[in-house]
Amino acid sequence: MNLSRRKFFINFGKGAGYLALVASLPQMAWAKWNQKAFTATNLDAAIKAKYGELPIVDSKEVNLKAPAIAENGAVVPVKVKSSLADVKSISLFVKDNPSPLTTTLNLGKNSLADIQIRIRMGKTSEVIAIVESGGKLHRASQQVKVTIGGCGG
Amino acid sequence: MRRKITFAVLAVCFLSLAACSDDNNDSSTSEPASVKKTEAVNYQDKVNQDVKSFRAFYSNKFPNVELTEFKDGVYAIDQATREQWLEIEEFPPYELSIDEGQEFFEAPFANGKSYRDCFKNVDQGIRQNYPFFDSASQQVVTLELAINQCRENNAEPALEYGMGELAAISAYIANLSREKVFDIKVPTKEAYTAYMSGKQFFYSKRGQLNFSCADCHLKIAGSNLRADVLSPAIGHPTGMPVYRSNWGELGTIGHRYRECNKNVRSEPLAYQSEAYRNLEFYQTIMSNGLAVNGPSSRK
Amino acid sequence: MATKIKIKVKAKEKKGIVKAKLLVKHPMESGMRKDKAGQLIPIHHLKEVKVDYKGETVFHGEFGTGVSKDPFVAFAFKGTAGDKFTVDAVDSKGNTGNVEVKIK
Amino acid sequence: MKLIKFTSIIIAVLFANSILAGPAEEAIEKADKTRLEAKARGFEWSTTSILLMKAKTALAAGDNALAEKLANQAQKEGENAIIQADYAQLHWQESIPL
Repeated sequence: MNLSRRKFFINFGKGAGYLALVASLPQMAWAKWNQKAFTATNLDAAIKAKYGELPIVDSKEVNLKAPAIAENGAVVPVKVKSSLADVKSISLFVKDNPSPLTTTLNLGKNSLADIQIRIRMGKTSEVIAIVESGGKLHRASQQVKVTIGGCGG
Repeated sequence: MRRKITFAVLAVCFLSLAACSDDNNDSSTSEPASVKKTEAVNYQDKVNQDVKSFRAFYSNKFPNVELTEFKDGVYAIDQATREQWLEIEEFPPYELSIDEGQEFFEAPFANGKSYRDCFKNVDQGIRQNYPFFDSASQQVVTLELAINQCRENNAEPALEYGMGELAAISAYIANLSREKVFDIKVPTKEAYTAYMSGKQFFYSKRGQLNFSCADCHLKIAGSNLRADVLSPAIGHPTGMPVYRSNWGELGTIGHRYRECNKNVRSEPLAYQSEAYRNLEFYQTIMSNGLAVNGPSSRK
Repeated sequence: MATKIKIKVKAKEKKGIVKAKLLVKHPMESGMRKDKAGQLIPIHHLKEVKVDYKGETVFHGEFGTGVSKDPFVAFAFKGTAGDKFTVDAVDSKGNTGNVEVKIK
Repeated sequence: MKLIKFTSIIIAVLFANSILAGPAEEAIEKADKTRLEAKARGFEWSTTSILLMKAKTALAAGDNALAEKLANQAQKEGENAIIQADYAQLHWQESIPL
């Protein structure tokens, strides 16, 4: 973990040095933030870092709702619902973001697979929701267009 | 030396050209005829006429939008983005600012008094009464100006206009005034002069891009400017202050004016400058009859 | 210099399902943005939010810089009106915040 | 108003003559005066001060030709802004489509 963290900062060059200091501050006991997955720079690496070799299937039981055209790439409302049983986690990836993994939402056994979040998108991209359930990854994706603003209307 | 002479000659040429063009157009009215009238003039009537034709313009342009719906800004006329906006309004980021604003509002000044001593009816809603023409000081008083006047009267330093604490206090006050309807009056000749100055600003082209407020937000409201749908000017002031995702923060109407000016490559004026206050006065009057729905969220 | 993270929560129960909406005040600096002087603003983002109800973690969000400024997240779990749950947050600088919420 | 404008430019030119400055410096000074005149009218373009800043940088770097060119651009912008202000003052009511 420490190694990969260091590597990441080296990759990001100077100026990030003191960030390493910040990042190495003592974390809360329950923290399990997946450094490697969040800093991966392409989709496949991010999914692999997050979920290892779990098989991925496209699923109609994952309902991803995102706008076809984002009003503002800085705030894109996304909803994910699933009828799958025993959902452990829901992750959202933006394929063409510098770091594709935006969030992983881990659920408990009394939770419902019904989440909403607002994410950032640097440019037009595919948005992928991955629902972890029954030892498999269930995927849904949608293209979200991000336009370059004029004056904010 | 030769160059300097050339400059001078050029300058003279340029001036005479400008003079020529002025002469050619002198036949048009150079100032509002109404200002010259005697005391018998009912300024409110004149303003009401303006309001009526201003609205008629938008009603013709957007026949399916009820007048009162214009308070939602661009989302009143753009269904595609309205849905995303409604989702954000479910739990808008400005709610955190309202809470902050309340804390600031209730914190006592060093002299033991507080904002409440200046804004006694805050709980009943006061946002809809601003801006107004203050006959004592002979100027337009906006809510933001009044907040800072309150501070100064209590020996507190003025807050920065634009963003931050002042915007948060403004948001708290606006939130307590929701659903209250704007009905700003123009009772006197002096108030009418301020109103006309705001109107003139609204219709004056400026900046390198040579756009007036009216060019974008009246004439071609609803059209796309690059990726943005231009919002109608009616309903602009109702949702202030505004949390813009572009800013990632809450800001006052003055902040938006400055940004708009920059967008047309015009050097922004100072916060709460007379010109901006008069513009806010004019714009709010054009939105009379609409309800307070600030603070609001916009892209 | 740890600052407390501000969290605002709305939670309503309907037919045994609690729908919770959460708003966190956070700049979510990506580490790629520059300030006016052209200097990179250091990365600073919300990292995790944990929600505990009756001794069980019903929600545990991990967030990267791809989440919008002032993060918003909504989730749902089985619960009862009048009960309370806790929300704990931590960011990349080690700042924390917590709040106890009563279900309406 | 025109008289003031005229006088100020003449003064600017005379003043510039008197201090034995190079053409680039004069051009910068003149353009800055025009810019301030536009600013006083509330019509300054946001691009003008950037041009002037670049002109000053070029001057400091010894590129007088570039400095002068940029200053002249700034001057033109200032003049246009003043024309814009004059025009708005006289004709703003004509652009009311109501």
